[in-house]
Amino acid sequence: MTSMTPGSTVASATAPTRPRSSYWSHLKYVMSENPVTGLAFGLFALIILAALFGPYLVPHDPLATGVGAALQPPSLAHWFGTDHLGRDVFSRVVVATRLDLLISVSAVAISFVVGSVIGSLAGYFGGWTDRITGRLVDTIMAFPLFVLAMGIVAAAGNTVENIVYATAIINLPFYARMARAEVSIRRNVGYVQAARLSGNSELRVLFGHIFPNIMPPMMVQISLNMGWAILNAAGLSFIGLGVQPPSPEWGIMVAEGANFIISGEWWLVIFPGLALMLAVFTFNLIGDGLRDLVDPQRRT
Amino acid sequence: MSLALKARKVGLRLLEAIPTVIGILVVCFLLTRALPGDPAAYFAGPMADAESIEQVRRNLGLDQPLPVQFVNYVTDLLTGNLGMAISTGQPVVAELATRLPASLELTLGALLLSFLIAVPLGVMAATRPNTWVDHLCRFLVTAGVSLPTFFTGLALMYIFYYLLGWAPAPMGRIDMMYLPPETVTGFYTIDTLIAGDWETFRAAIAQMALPLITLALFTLAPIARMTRAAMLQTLGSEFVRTARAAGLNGRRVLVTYAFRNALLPVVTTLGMVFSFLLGANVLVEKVFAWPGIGSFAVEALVVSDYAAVQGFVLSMALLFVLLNLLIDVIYTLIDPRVGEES
Amino acid sequence: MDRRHFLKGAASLGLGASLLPYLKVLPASAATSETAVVVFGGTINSLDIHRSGTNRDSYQVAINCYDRLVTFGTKTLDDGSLSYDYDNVQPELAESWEISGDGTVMTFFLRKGATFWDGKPVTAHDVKWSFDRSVSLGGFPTVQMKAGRLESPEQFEVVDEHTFRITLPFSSKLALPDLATPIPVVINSEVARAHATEADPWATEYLHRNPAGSGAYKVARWDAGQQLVYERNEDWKGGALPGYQRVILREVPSQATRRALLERGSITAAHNIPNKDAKELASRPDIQVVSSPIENCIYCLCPNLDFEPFKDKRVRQAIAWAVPYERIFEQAAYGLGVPTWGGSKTVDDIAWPRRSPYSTNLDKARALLAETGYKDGFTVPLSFNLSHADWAEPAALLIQQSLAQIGIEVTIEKIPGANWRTIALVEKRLPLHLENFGGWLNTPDYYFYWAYIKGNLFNSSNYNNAEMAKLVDDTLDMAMDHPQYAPNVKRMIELAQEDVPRIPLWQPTLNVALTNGANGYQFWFHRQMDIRSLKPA
Amino acid sequence: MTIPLLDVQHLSVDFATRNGTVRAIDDISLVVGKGETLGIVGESGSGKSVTSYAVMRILDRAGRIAGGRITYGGMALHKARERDMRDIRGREISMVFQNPRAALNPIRRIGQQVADVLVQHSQATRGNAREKAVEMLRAVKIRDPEQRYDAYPFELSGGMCQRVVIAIALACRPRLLIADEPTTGLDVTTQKAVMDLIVDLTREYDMSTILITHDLGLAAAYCDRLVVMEKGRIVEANGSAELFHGAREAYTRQLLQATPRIDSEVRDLLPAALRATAMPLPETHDVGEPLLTVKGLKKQFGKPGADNGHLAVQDLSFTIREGESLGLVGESGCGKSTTSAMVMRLLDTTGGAIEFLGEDIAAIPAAKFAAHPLRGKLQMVFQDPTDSLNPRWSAAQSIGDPLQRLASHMNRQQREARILELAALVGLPVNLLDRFPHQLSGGQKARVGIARAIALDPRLLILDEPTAALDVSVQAIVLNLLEDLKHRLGMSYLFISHDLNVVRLLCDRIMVMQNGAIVEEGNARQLLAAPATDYTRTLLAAIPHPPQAAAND
Repeated sequence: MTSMTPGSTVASATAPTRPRSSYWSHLKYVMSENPVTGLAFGLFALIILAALFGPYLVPHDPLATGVGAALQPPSLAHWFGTDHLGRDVFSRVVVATRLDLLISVSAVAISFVVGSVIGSLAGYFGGWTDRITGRLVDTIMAFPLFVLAMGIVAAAGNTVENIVYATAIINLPFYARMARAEVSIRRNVGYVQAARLSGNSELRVLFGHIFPNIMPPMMVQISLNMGWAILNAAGLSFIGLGVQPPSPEWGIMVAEGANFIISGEWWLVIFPGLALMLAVFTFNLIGDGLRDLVDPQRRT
Repeated sequence: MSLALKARKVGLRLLEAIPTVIGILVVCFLLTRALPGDPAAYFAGPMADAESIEQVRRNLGLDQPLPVQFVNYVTDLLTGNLGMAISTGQPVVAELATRLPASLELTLGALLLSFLIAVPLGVMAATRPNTWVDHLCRFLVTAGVSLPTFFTGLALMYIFYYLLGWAPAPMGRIDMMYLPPETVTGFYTIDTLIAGDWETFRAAIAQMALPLITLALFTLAPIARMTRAAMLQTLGSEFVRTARAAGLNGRRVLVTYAFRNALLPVVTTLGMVFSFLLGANVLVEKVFAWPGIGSFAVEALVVSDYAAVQGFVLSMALLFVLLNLLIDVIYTLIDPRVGEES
Repeated sequence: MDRRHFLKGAASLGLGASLLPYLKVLPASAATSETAVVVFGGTINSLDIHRSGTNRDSYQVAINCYDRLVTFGTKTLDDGSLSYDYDNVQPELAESWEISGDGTVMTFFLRKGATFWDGKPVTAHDVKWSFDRSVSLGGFPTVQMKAGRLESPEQFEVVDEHTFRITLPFSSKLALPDLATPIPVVINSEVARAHATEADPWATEYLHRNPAGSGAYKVARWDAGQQLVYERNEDWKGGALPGYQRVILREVPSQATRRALLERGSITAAHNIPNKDAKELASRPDIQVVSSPIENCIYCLCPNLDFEPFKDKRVRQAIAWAVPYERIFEQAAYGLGVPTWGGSKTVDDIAWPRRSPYSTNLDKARALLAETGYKDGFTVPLSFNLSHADWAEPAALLIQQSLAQIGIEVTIEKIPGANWRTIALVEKRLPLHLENFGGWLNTPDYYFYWAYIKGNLFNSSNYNNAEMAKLVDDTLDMAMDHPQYAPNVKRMIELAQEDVPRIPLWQPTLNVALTNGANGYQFWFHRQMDIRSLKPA
Repeated sequence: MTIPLLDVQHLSVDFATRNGTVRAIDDISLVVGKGETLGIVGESGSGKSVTSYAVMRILDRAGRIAGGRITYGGMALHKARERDMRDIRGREISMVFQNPRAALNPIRRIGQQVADVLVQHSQATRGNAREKAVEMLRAVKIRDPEQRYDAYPFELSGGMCQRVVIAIALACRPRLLIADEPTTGLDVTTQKAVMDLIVDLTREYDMSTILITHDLGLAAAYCDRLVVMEKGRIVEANGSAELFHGAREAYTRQLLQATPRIDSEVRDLLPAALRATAMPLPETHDVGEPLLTVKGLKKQFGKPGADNGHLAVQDLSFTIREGESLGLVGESGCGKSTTSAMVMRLLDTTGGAIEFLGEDIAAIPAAKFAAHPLRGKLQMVFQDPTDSLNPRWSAAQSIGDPLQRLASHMNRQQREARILELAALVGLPVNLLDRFPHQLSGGQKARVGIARAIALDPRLLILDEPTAALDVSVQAIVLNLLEDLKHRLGMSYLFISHDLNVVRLLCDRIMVMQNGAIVEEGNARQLLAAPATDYTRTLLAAIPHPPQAAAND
């Protein structure tokens, strides 16, 4: 670089070379350094596969009662046993992936979009925008979040959509706060000033220049929240405000199965519980992994 | 230094909470009114006819228009009257007075336990990043947060009460052979100590153990994660390098220089963790028959018990304001910079 | 200090490893016979049954702490378990009674020497005040009193200190049994009056927290949402002195926790346990499970006649033929209860509940449906009360699957308990739903009155039949030995079976488990725990 | 030189990175004698700091000493146990770091931080630690040390913080002080004070010093001997004067060349090879009509009208003519950045007029100016080239952004063509246009920033410390590029800097600013040669003066 002549178009670049695939190599590096993250991405792929193809792969109709005798322990015919209506637990666990993923993905997507837009505006413009949204977010946060979700579902009726909305609302403050913080520290950095000089309108500066830069930390939050959204739906099911029967859903299966622990029908709770835990676990680990991936401190 | 400045900041902080509390009142009032079902019909009893339902409705003040109901509610609030919880037949204030300490004892206990376990775990992980210790810590705390609390609670109960018989029967705050201690703080553990009654203290602790562990397991992750991240940051900071270059010994660098600074972000996350805990409480209280405010709220919600739900939420809101204030005070104590920025 | 030993008896019940550390505070001879611990899943929200808002679980305070004029006797059922006897009215506070020839005047002679807890003798003034209260406060007590034709204070008259007279507008067979329900309790009117105010002339605020009765147990302690502690009234005159000196009623919301407590022997009894537990625990030697069929109660599938497909009788009959009764009974009721399907079409007696002529026959169902305009089926939501999910959910799923085979597509809807009353019973706007009505007073006409008469609360099917209405109206107050009684009831049953606005699934049971050798449990129509009859080993 | 105090022989340091092991220090040897001051000079990435960390054995987890010996007073430090090292650090060898604010524990009282070291090394007991720490604070010339003992770092200025760091380093009277860029980021007057303090104290305590710096001038002014490092190797080592007078290595000469001196011209900074191919600069150039006229500019922070409002800029007036370069010089906090932000219409004014091309642009709110036709005519080059590029945009996207926003008449092809043209103009190789900022070097990023600034043919370019974050050799090239562009495109410059030496290279006129007001203004040469005010004289005097250089072309 020091050999370049000002104004000359020819350049013999001894420039630092970062191949375009650096992101992938970085990913590989993070994975190799942190086997747990590698594992998490593997599990994630598995969950996605189950959600996409699960219903076509399972041995039994997850809704069909009496495909086996009721309350049979795991066997070759029914890998995860059968429940009190003689339904195949394995089929139900696998098929449930789709609904659970649907709930958490859509809930998180809504809260991300709404929350980050609100938060970004508050962080960027400050003043009254900030104060009003701040109060709004504080108000939501002042409720114990799970109780708020309960209230919303109880008031609006327990449909899948309402569970999604309730979960979205209680997750909203996290995105709003994070977006606000991340935007406000970038509000006057060099490239933002430069963007203003380039004739960008304020909104374009915010959503064209700043927003893409706050995505990495938001991604981490998204991943952590996915797991939490699933748990939240499960908790709602436990108190009877969850998904309607007979839809297979992990939370409701665990909630129903929980009552069978004492009577010894452990397979009713263990398998959906494991699936639930695995999914939440995966999302949490991915969150950590993404943090490593996007944390500039860890990028050499 | 600038005590006055800090006091002013605290005062401002209190003022800031007022609109939030008002917002909560409104949201909560509307939410409870949106609850489906007719509480009047529900409480009139299984054989009631239309007339008796109407009578119950009048008794409950539910025949008034919404704004009137709201004004009545707020007026009652200002006079310290939170109404009657229909589902338990007690004044909401009395319910809160007995149940809040039960929940708080559990929640704060769990927070403390979680803090005591998670912080060392986080520090341990941060001092050995990307070693097996780090991975193990991460794995353990993540596993903890990945389980629904009602599942963990039941599983623990199954193992430690049903199978092993180590834990006492999960029937509330204290074993039936003991009388609750004289109420001073409402926390059985503290009240028994004040009374000097060690056996009852032990009984209360034994009763609390399983729900505490259940809740703590759930909240290890956020605290441990934050501790690890904050410690990594302070350990990599320039002032820690300076301290090391000045030859300070390892403990002093770790504790006085790195840890105390790392504690700041950890303290700020406690508020959020507390919120999580209260939510988890709802489920755990149900499993362990814990007479707390969470189970009260669930029951009240299910039967559309307006007064109880509102009282519950209001107390929660105040609790949060107080808690956040407390966190701010703690923050002020450990961070001299607070209140100084222009 | 004794404070700690307050509940020592209770503790000794659960002398598991868990209690070993505390053994030293227990006297070696701590008797298990003194204190009983009963757990249940509900909550007690008032000690006053007349108060508006008092929930079902709280009725047991009225049963255990108050006396009525009369009570029902006890009978032993075929399986050896005990039950109240509807046909045998026994004295409680009233020593004896006379009923006038036309049946409209009932005179009760109070037991002399019966006192309230504070030592004050029970007088006819107390009875009058209490009865006035129950017909004046409105709400459920008033409705229940009305069922026995007890509607206004003018009907109640103090003859002298120990004689009390009730005048009925007309004779009714329901009047006397109605006096044995938990509602017409006798309250210490002096104590109550002392706490009455202008705004609260019936002392509801005071009695809500402070019972003032003459019953077998006093309330020693009430921690709302946690427990209720009963202490035996040693001076009780209403019957034989109860077996336990102290009974602790603990609220344990989680069903799994209750079962664990039961299996570990930490308690004396668990009230209203799920069928599954009842069935599984029945074989355990250390646990006695009593499953009593609930009289006059049937779990039903109700098609709502306000909705188009169900207006056609044949559609209702088709559904009745399509219900998988056996499987529901096995999987939703775990085989506990009394089957109510597969009976004969002819009605020979007036037994109720009884087997309906329907059983599972999909061909018949299809044929019936084919006759109607719904050959290709239709879509309908099937709703149930979330609080009844333990049996209703599996039943709903099985019905859903079975109806699918005759082309009826069913979607399932859970409705929270708070909404249920309004939607299902008050507004009656659920097209197809599961219902569980049972009448306290054990006569078939009483059941038909509530569940088959247009506008009545439990007729959630909106069934409206002039003949049925007339029959019920004629029969409700008719004595059971009246010659027209049996033919009328038979006709009601025939109509109910022909029109099937309610498709009976089975007659449920109330299950109670006892451990530690406790016995003497007795089933009551009110389905609450009468701890007076409980006895230690 | 007698027995060396510190003797480093064939030291190599490796760092484990994801791309495998990287050798950060490759076989270097150096000695420090008793009482001697050694300067280690090099540009970023030369390994100068790593050397000192290796000596202190405070390399981070990834780094390790791969070979060689470090002997201090007969002790083999490279293989000493951690416990022994702890006794040596602070007690025998101490270190002072750059960025003094970050180097102090933000939530611990400064006195305690000094006391910690004293207690650690048994120089004080709990009882008299305070007293001794106060003594030390006094030694580093902190006023009111008794009161300052209880102060927190955020309550002190950067210079004061650095004194505290020095107090910590010298508290136990070590025999060797390693000062790693101790004055980087400090104002030039503060720099002088801190350096003088270090020199005085080390002399007083009879200590040896290693001064690590990127600033050859500073090193030469304060050190007995210099070591020049590049890419982990020692390029040249010699006495300060000898090195200045007769650098043997090309790299050293290039470095010397690029360091602006009181008498250098902008072209002098370039290496000889480049200087030969550079376009000739006109001896004189004409200035035209007034382009920008600032009148009575004011800026108050805090609530308007409030008494406690801080007047950052007070009543500022100046004019820039077509083709003219005006320098604005002052120390941090003097209001120069506020001024530039207002002129640039990024910040609203409190009062005054800014006439640009005949229009009072101060009347247009900053938020609205983005869409104003004059926006493109008034552009800026930012201080930190890294910070001023959107990390997620490629170089071409960054350069094209103003075209897309403000040159609406251009279609896609025209924009592409213009981007290539601009890249050529600033000497940015075409193949780098697809790269993202983190894939570019500092110099390349600076070029991208300049290309973006000139994309719309601005008439006035504000240069806000455009080279402050760059190494001297890159600075030399960027300054020349700016000078070329000015002549080619006929722009006017407002050059803002703390460094009089650099401003002088590009500017015709210079304004010196202090506390929000202009203290002196005038022709660049004259102002430097004969400053009229004490403040300007202080600034000039604070610039380190290396031994008179004989190294010319």
